[in-house]
Amino acid sequence: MNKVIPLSKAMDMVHDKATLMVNGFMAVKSPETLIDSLVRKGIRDLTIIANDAAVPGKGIGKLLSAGQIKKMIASHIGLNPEAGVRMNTGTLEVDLVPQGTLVERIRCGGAGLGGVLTPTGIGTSVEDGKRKIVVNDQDYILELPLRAEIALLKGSVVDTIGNVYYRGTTKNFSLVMAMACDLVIVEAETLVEVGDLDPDLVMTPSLFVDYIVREGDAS
Amino acid sequence: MNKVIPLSKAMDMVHDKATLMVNGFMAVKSPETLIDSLVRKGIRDLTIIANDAAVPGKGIGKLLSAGQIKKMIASHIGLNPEAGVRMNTGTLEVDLVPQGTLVERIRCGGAGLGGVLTPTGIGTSVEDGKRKIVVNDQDYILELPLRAEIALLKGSVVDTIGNVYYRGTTKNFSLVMAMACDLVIVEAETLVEVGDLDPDLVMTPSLFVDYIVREGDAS
Amino acid sequence: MNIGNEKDIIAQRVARELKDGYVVNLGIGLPSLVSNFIPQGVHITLHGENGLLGMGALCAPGKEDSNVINAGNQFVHVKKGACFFDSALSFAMIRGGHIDMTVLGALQVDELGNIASHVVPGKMVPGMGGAMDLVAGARKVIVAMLHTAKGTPKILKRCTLPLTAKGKVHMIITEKAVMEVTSQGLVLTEIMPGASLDEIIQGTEATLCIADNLLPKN
Amino acid sequence: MNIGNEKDIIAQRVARELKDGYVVNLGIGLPSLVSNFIPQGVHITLHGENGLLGMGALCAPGKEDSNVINAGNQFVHVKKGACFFDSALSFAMIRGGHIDMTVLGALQVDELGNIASHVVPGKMVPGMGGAMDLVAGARKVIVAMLHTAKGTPKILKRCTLPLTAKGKVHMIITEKAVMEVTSQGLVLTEIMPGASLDEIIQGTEATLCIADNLLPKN
Repeated sequence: MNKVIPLSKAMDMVHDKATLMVNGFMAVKSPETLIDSLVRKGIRDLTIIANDAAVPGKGIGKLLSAGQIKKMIASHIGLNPEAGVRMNTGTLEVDLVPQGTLVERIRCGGAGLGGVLTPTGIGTSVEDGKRKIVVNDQDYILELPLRAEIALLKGSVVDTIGNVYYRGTTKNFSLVMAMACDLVIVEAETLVEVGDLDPDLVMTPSLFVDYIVREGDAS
Repeated sequence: MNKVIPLSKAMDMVHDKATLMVNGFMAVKSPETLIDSLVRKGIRDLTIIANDAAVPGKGIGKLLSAGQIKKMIASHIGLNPEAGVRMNTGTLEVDLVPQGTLVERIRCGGAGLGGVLTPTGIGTSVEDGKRKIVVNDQDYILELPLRAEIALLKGSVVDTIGNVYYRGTTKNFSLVMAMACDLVIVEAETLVEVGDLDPDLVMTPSLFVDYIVREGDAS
Repeated sequence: MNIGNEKDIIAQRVARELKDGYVVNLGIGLPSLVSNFIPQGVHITLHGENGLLGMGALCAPGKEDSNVINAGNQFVHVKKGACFFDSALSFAMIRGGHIDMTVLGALQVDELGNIASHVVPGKMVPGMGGAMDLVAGARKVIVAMLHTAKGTPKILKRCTLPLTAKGKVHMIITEKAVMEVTSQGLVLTEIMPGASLDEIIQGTEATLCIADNLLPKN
Repeated sequence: MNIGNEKDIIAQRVARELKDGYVVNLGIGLPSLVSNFIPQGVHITLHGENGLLGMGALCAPGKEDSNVINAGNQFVHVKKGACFFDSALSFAMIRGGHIDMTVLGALQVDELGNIASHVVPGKMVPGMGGAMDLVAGARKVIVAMLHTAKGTPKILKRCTLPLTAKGKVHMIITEKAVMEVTSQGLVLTEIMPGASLDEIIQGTEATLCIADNLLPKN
């Protein structure tokens, strides 16, 4: 089952007001081909779940500059000054989540778990509006699952049925995001044939991936 | 920091009544050298946390045959008839936990999480004595973290500072167990120098591992 | 008809529920036979909860890789495109609804889709292994089993043995019948070759609704 | 003394808290300077919360691997024995107590070990990133910062800005002083070279207990 499709066909699946998860840490190896296409098509009112707001001109920073993002759920937006400006002027809604909590919430969403108890944020405003649960005399916050409609992920090496390998520090949120979205589109930096990826090296197993687009596809 | 020690020194750390986590699924690649030594030394009244009771003559099956296990926390003991007999005659206490819940509980124990909400076991006796929590109108069981004093793990390729790679289906509980014990001893099937393991292939990062013993060490 | 035959017949009928592209987890025993009857043109991927996607055939003696077993402790080959992972990820797949279908045996099933498959108190307490997660999380749960235990019904109004999951079974396939679990109860959708409606009703404690489009048409 | 010098002096003092074998996560800015002053004979391993253990030096231009950055978005080398992992495992390390020490800056710290480091409402809202998890989970939390913000005390009786963590700071190191957070409050354990007890007390809103073994001995 070859999951490789042209960029244009992948883009037909992304619509205004969609909720997207996008991998990358400060945009290191984000799916730039997919993002560039979103910018060209002018898809609007997106909710983006990502570790951070990237930097201007890179990754989701491009969507932010183009005013296509309505809401961000992220752990950090400080390295993209545009995000702060838009937030302060009320054109961007931002939901800030501790990084370790964000990754666990997404993991819960993908793993069929109803939530997770974390000590992170106890005694801070992160608690607000959340249930607190005591286990062994320690306070924890009940953090709830997070899912999205579509994941746009960059993969370092991808085989045609969707097994993905991520090099170096490009793993970050990729593994959990691939589990937590109804539709998963992976942009392949390098595309290989089935069987060319060592079964022990696969980080996102093929069953999580719906479609693959080649990096640089201009269709 | 070379973490390789002689078997005898590793065994000095394991005492009667210790709680141990042991990797392996039906004893595929369990730490047999460490287990054989436990049998020879006659360490008693152990509590063993493992996926299963292995099979007679393999892995923790050896400890079971020798009557060294007081209690097992596992998902399955059916492929080791001795476990059932000992349980029924009251010489072995068994706490059965669904496999997916067992791995999440151990992960919580290692990851500093206070617990996790799972739908597994709702409406069954697995619920008994546990808190139930409703999220989005669905019932979940609050499952609590599980830790142990000592992990005995078999690794396929181990470097001398404790980075571990597990081949094929020998990963099973290894990754979570390495996080959830005060002391982690890895038995290396193949021991390599620092730098010989590709940083992208490491499955248990070195910071989780305290000591390494060579497979077949007879010291 | 001997039991071997019956099991093959059940497995063959279960296999017709497979759809192209499915990821499937087959239980030990009868369910594992399903892989012998995959229909032409249907490509499925087998999941092993011990950490394997893309499971292949059992290994002939001497051909084993000592690092690769299935969840039933048998040495298996892996197919091209397979991958290995740890139990945390494996059960994330299962619980998270990423497995399209699971097939497993049962001691009892009932009108509410409850299943008892893992324990007979005081007699057989092997543990639930991965079964509770599979039944709770797979998108479609098929129970494949002999219709009765030596004449004693296994398809009941209410299970009497400790439950493995509550209301999670979608379909029951035996050597006599195919049944679907609906909000109205059990619906008989097919009478298997050689069986009769009478013997099905007699061998079933549960109340059966008869599907309008019952196969074969009487 | 210019600020560059002061930051180096703080980093150098922090570095003396490092013990052989420690796994350490250094925050962005001043804390990252600590790696320039690791004492002879002390081997530590640097953790990057973006998924890297065994971080090395920053890459010179042209020497970058586009796949390897630190948590501050700088290209870095990795040391022999390093490894990469995803954010779930990285924060399991942090939250699970597997990081021996973290060093970070702060806007405010107080007598209870509370820290405010991630937000000035209405002015600066960059987000907490990994800081909340690091402060909650690391075995030893050291705040490394200038003693005051242009003369305004940052070491307070109670933080006034939104907290990043409650009661999690173990030690505060500034260009003027070293303080430990105890159940009795802040204990001044060292006066830094060139500073005086008077100016420390004046630049600190929090009540300071003076350690019996205060260094240097007056």
